[in-house]
Amino acid sequence: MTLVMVLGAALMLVGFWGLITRQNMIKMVLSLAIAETGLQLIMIAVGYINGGTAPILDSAVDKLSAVQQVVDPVPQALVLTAIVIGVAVNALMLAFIIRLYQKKHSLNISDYKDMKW
Amino acid sequence: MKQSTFSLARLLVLVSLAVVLALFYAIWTHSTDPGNLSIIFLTALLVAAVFSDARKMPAFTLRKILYSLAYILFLIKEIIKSNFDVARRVIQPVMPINPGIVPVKTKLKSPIGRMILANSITLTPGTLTVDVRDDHFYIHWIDVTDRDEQGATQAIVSGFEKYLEVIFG
Amino acid sequence: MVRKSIALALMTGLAFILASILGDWSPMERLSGVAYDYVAHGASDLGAMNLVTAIVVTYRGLDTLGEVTVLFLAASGVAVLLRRADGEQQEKTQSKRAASEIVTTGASLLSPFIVMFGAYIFLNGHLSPGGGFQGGAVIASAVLLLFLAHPDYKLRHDVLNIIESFSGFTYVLVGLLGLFLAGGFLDNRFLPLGAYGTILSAGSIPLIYTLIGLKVGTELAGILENMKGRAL
Amino acid sequence: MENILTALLSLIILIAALAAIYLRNMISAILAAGLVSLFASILYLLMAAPDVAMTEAAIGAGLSTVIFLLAFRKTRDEEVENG
Amino acid sequence: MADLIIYIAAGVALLGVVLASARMVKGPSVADRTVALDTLTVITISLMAMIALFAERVIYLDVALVYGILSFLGVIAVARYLEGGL
Amino acid sequence: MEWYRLAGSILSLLGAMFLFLGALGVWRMPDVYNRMQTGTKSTTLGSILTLFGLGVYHPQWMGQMLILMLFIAVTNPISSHALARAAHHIGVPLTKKSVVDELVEEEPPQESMAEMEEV
Repeated sequence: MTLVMVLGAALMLVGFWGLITRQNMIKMVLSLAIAETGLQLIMIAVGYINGGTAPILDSAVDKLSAVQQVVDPVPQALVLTAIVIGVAVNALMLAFIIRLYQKKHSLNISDYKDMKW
Repeated sequence: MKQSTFSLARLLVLVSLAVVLALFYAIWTHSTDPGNLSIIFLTALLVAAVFSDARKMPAFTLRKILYSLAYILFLIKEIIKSNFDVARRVIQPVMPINPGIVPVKTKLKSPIGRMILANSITLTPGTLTVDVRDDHFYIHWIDVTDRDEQGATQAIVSGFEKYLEVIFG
Repeated sequence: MVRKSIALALMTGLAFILASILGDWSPMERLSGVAYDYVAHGASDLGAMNLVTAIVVTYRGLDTLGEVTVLFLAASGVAVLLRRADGEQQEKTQSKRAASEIVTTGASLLSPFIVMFGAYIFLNGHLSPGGGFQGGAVIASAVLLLFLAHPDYKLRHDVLNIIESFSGFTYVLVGLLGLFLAGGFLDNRFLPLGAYGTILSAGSIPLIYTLIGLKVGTELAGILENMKGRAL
Repeated sequence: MENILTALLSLIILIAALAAIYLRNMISAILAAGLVSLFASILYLLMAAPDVAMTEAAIGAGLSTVIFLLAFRKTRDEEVENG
Repeated sequence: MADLIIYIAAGVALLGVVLASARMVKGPSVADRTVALDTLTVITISLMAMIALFAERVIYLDVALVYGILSFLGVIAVARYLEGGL
Repeated sequence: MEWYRLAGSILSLLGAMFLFLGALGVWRMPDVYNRMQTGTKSTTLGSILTLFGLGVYHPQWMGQMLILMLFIAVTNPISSHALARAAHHIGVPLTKKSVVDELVEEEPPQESMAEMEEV
């Protein structure tokens, strides 16, 4: 368990804590974004190899001995798209919030109890 | 992104903007491969075509280029001076500041010239451009020595304007 | 109070789960399994220097297609949600403060460079870090700069829609070409691999990344404009 | 050096994340979230993931801040109108 | 020797990061926090260039360039929001 | 050791000290505008010196460093100016030590809305 993994786990906890305890809906989306960052940090930390370098084979990395030098590129490829998707999904959630606000003029999640189930 | 009529001047602007953009690429990647450069130049032409409608080609003369070089040197000197000034103020236990907002007057008309003037003022000793209205700049001055408009103009602007009037005149 | 203690209990549980998952994890010493294969053969097989690009575009190309679809759905979702229905009251048009002259000039000076830099990022995606997603985000940032400098700026929706549909369609088409002419869906080797290290290498990877970049850029710009609100 | 850098940045990121959740002023919270993204990008670079760092930079520098700001403005304007 | 001096420089820049972050957390008004964020992004660009030097990879500079070009967008966005122009 | 490496690293150290001074100013100065002054000037010169020093240390990277320096020098004052204008518009007060504010006489500041936006 590396330091960055601890940080990622702590960020996830902080994000979910905010998601549960905050009443303001925009704050909840913000908390979710922070939890997302924590998860992405954990994924990158899983792919890290001590002393490894970036998986880009330019003049600094020898093509033949690259296997010994570079870090795992697969988690990086997954996280890369996840960040862009994350921002688009956040925008979608915020669009829902704007729409809800136009109905009831409140950002407090407790005012939407009638929408349960 | 309106289509304006085709003219030689517009083509010149387009090509020169594209050359500048492609030059940045060449410096950034140290690329000398002709295939790379031609592709990047085509892309740069495409980008320039989107952005080139409102631009005018500045006329280059030897005098302007010399003044630009002199201006850059002057600016570097001022920036270094300003940083030692800031350092002196920040380190002391009781900060010797005497701030205020004063107006100054500028003669420049060209938008880019005015932007460079405002940015230069922001980067030089103890001054920060807060607002721009017509020919008045409002400057936050960390050590107000002259509340009068003429005096402030003399102290803050005239050093730069001397060069910028020639370059963007 | 009850609510808070329930939340605290949930957090403790989650912390326990995370600790048990990550606790006995020790850092890898060397690449293993599929990653070893990608690193060992990626550069020589596909001609891409950036192995992340090779994975995103080719080895896991179907994932990327799915992710582009999710992005498209999110963007259309924002557009549908924020479109004004006919009967609804008009949003109060209030005058927005104009941007400072310095910001306006700076925006028009810098936006060509930002767009060019975005184009550089996706054209060089197989040589240096970056690619379609990053380049698209940078191009959307240029649009954002225009919005910040000119509050009443209107994008040409027809042009945006054409670019977006065209790039999405061509992306799938290029994938199908790979299926028929080379090994599989989104295989990049139906175009010549070219000289290692130049833009026109790695088969169809630069083409695919350009299309992804245009698509992501137009979609993010569309999201921005819909969030901003059209009626001004 | 890298360890010190990582430890210090982790500490600041945690504080900023807590600030993003607990600050009463929404704009400050959005800015704190931007700080989290900024330092996360340095951590990605330290872990040899320049592609991810670049994505985080391109998204976090402008786009995500602005999307939150726009949403917040849209849920404020009418509040003023309706009293 | 030269490497050591650059390590020290990175340490000094990190002290700056700590101070600006403290202002970011403390800052009484939104404008103070935005100033702190602006300072932090600029320091970050230098830190990223130093990390590129430690790792001996020129490609890491691309990330620094993204911040160099885009970092002012966030600050201008907040400023335009505050003055009611967004 | 080559002499240029030493020179480059010393330039970088100098730049880092200016970055630190800028942050110190952001921490110590009494109001927003003075913080902006140090925050802009010192960090601009600091990052320019640091990047230039790294370029001297590693001469192949000089081109990239020059482009980075150019962008920082253009964008940093613009953002600072935009922020100062916004802060003055919403009426963030100047410090008590201020001697004169000519801008306020032309345009009375709006009530400080951003500060009230609590949730």
